[in-house]
Amino acid sequence: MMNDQSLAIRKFSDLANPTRFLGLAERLLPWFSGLTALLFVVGLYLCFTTQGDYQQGETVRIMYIHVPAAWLSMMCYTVMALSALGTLVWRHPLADVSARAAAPIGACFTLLALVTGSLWGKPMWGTWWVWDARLTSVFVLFLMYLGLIALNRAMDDPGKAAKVSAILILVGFVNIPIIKFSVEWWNTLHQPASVMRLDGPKIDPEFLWPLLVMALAFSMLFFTLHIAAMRNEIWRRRVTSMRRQAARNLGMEGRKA
Amino acid sequence: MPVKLHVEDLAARRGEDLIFQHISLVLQAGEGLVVTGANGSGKSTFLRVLSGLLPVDAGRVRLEGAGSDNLAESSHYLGHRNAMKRELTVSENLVFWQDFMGDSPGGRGLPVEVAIDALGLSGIGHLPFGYLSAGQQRRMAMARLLVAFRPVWLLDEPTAALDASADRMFAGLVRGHLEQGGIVVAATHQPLGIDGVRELRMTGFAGVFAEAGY
Amino acid sequence: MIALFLRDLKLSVRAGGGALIGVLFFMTVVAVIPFGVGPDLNLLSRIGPAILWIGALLACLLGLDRLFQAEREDGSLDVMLMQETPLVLSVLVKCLAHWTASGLPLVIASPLLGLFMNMNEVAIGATMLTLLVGTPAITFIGAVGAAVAVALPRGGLLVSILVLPLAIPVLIFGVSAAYAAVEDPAPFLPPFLILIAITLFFAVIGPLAAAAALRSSSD
Amino acid sequence: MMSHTGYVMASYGTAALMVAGLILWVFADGRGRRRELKALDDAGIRRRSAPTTAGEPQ
Repeated sequence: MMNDQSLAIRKFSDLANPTRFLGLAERLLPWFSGLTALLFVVGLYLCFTTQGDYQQGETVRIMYIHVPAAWLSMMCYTVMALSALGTLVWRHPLADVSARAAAPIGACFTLLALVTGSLWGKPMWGTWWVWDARLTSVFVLFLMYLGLIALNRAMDDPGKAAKVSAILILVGFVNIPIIKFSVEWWNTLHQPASVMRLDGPKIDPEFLWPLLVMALAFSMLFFTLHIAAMRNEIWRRRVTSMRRQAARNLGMEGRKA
Repeated sequence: MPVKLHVEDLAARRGEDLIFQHISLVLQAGEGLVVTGANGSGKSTFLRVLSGLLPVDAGRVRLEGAGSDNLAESSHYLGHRNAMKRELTVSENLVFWQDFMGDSPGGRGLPVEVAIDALGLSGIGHLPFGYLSAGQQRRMAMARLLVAFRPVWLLDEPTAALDASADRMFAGLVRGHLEQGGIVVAATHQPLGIDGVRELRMTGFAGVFAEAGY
Repeated sequence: MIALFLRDLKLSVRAGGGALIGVLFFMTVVAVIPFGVGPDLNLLSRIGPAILWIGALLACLLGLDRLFQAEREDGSLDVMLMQETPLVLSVLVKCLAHWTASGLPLVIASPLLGLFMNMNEVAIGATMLTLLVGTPAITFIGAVGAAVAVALPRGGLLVSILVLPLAIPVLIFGVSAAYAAVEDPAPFLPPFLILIAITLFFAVIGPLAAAAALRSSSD
Repeated sequence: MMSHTGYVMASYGTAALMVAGLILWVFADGRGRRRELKALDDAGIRRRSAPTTAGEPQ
């Protein structure tokens, strides 16, 4: 997955001019969507051909959706934090576009992680919602996503809004470890992080392959949607600036005539 | 060391609209500049960029001869709003601004009572600011310029709510400040009633400015 | 700086000030709970600290969006932005003034409300102590929300939505410290020290982020 | 209660639904903006080549 990350970094930094970004987006999107579709086909095939877990039975397959979605919600917020740095530190004109485009996508993935988490919890722990550490932190992250989307929608002038929402993204980003630590401290029922363990994944390779492929599929999906959403945002800003230009032209004619 | 204000090829932008560009001028100590132009031609933007409240799109603003070369720290900004609290009395407001702002090197602010008398409002220092009329409130906002010393005054339509006598009084204040070697930049429609003042006419939207002679 | 602190204190005590409203809101919220939960005394005493904490959190958030809005509307914010004294310091002083005006009264009122919730002396003392240490953190976090709300045309209520997720750790450690004092096995010190750590952490992050937000949203 | 496979189907179903919804929303948003831009172009509004938003949309 590392190569996607580096592509994202390189793609942002040398594309100060939106037009070149649009050009690249037009060329990249077909490839990205093709690759995403392929990965999903392979992933889903793998999910359903491996035999179920001896103890949880079929429900382990839900993990192949739940875990990648949770990873994606974290990755998306990291991309937004990077964009926030782009706006504040490097004053990159596309950074705010990227943060504003990524927020709704991140919110959807977080919601997906919550829904599949509770669907997985019902057969395993008997209740739809369990206030366990990991689920609660993801829920708080979901609240922060909604807050950011609400903030982006509340501000009409994109220029001014960019810096302010970037500051809030960074303050939120700094808080994620605190929230995670405090919620974890508060109550932990969720099984310890089986995949992210430092000494390598604890679960045996049988489950690992579908998980990683699905994670790659989800990441590619995110990047495809993110580029497309950024393209839309650039167009939306062009439309508003052209409309304001039209209004001013009328003003000019008024004064000259 | 007399203060000198340098504006080098200044340009400012609000949102996506370029308001003005290529403005360059130098103001010696004791010189005043009146910024004129139609509404929305960028007068307020020019003053707010000088006072550091708006980011500079291009070019630079520099002040020589005052403590620090940051213009904002050694200048007063008097905007459309009076920066006074309605619940506090006039003297409480002025005492606060005197303590909070302190004096720039090279001068001392007047005591609050003297400043109030200078504005012709002696005796109503104890009234809450909210009770005063618009004209009186505007004069009190000007008293803030006197209680703390700043070599540069940036005034955005200072005489907006003032009557004729207040205009003359204000012109006297500005003349006094200039004689002490201060610099005044005022955006205004009516003439300030001060002779020997340079004029900068803003021609509005990204139009190149035309600096009128004396 | 002292001048700013005293002026803000005077302002919040004067007629339009927000200090009184915060305490009244705190009392009404806590007084209403028994009517909903029912007069079962030992239940009330069990959930007492939590109710006091939640009430204090909401009361603190209530007065926050006016923290910078008033300054911006009357133009004082412009003058503050221009001063040599760094804006972060002025924001820190304003937060402290706001906390003294509306946070401290909550701490002082909490024992009285503790009696409503039939809490014993140890619980009341612990809740008061944790509130004393925890409410500044809420003010500091809220300062970021208030600074952002200044830039919002219709901002006000959005502050609470933005700030609540960030204030959750404060609530968690505040309440768990208050409970730890009552039930013996649970240690009181760890959550209490973490709460202090969080407050100090936000004492730095809050004013920094708020000052940056204020400076970037001035127009 | 629902059998285990029921939950699996439910979660894959919601996942498919949400992913499809996301793709649809992005696609529809794109087409809407393209239509608006074309309308503005037809109305003859030429964008002054401001440095940051220069160039014509593809």
